[in-house]
Amino acid sequence: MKLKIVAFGIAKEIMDGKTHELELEASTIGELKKYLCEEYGDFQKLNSLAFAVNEEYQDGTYVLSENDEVVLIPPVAGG
Amino acid sequence: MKLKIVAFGIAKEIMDGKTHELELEASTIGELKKYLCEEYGDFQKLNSLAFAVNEEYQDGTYVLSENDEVVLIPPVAGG
Amino acid sequence: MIDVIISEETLDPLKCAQLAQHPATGGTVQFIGTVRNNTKGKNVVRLEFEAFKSMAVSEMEKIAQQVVKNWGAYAVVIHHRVGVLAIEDIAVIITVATPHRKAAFEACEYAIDTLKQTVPIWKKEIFEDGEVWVAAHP
Amino acid sequence: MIDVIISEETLDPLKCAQLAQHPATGGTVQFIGTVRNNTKGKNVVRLEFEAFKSMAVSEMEKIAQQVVKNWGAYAVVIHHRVGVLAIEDIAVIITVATPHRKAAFEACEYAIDTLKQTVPIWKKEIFEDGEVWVAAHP
Repeated sequence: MKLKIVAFGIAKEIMDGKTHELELEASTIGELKKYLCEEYGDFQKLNSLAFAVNEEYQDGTYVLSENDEVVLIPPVAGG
Repeated sequence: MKLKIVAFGIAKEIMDGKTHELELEASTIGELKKYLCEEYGDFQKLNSLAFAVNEEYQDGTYVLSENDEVVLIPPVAGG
Repeated sequence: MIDVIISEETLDPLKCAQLAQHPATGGTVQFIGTVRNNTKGKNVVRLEFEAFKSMAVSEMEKIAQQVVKNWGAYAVVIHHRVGVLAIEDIAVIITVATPHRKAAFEACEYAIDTLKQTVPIWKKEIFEDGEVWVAAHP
Repeated sequence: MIDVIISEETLDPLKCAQLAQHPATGGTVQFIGTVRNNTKGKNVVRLEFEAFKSMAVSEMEKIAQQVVKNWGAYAVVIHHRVGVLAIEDIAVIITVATPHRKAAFEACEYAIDTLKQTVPIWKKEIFEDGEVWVAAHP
């Protein structure tokens, strides 16, 4: 499946760039997270790593569709 | 004893004027309060009536001195 | 830093925030009290505030000192207006800056609650058909 | 009234207070978050804020709607800044106007606490000898 990944904050640094195109077998966000944590070990050191699709948080059970844009949300720190 | 009375807020209206000179037997604020409540019955209808001397609240036991300036403080409502 | 005034001029939240500014502050909380257009459903036309000015300033300073002592505030700014105020005019601004924000919320609420109990300021509400000294009667 | 923005310009407490103005308001509480000069005793040189803007605005609107629903607020104004900020610059202003003041304190504290947990905004602290993404690591 082809996915577009958008990374903010420290995730952008870990992946060395803001946007990425991925071609992988993942069908849920849980699987995508597993893949990213294996590929980029620094994700495992974070306090948390959340995901958003269509500007809404989605948990690990969310089923991805071809060409989804998935946003990586490392620990937020507004205010 | 001669006292100067300064009245604010509704106390000013009850006594029909801001400043008054009193000549009376009172030696404490408690006695002064009793005198005022007898002389001006509307004071008894208030939620409270406090007194200040030298810009500090004083309770009924405070002993007055000749020429003291006593400030009448009806219920406050700042803010 | 403590800054306490009673003023006949319009109060300014930005000015209060700037006065309370401190480089180590993590949170500043500002209470802004404005004139409401009604009391128990009755239309208010305007308000008149009167203060025993010297004692009011002294009581406001006591509150500010308590806030510094009990919540470690870097800055407490209390500006109270007197005179004739229209609906929506600002009557009071209390600004508290502390190292962490939770303390600023607590301290600012304490300050306005205490101000309403102890500071010799009186408020007359003028309605279309009369006027009332606020809180005077049961 | 809900007004939520993410801005690269200087934030203004007076403007936020004016936006939140409502004739029936008895209390307006404003939280002002500024850039601290230190973190755990280490000097901060500046901060850089980054936002996932569209979703951040949407999450801030959710918070504002909860405040209207749960505390009956007349107005909720949330302005957050992004970009490079110096010490003492204002990063966020949350202004809540309610019929009575106790609700405004509670609601404003809820709003800033929740903003810090849910809104996709990131903050990098730049020290003299390095930089850190705030809250990223245990």
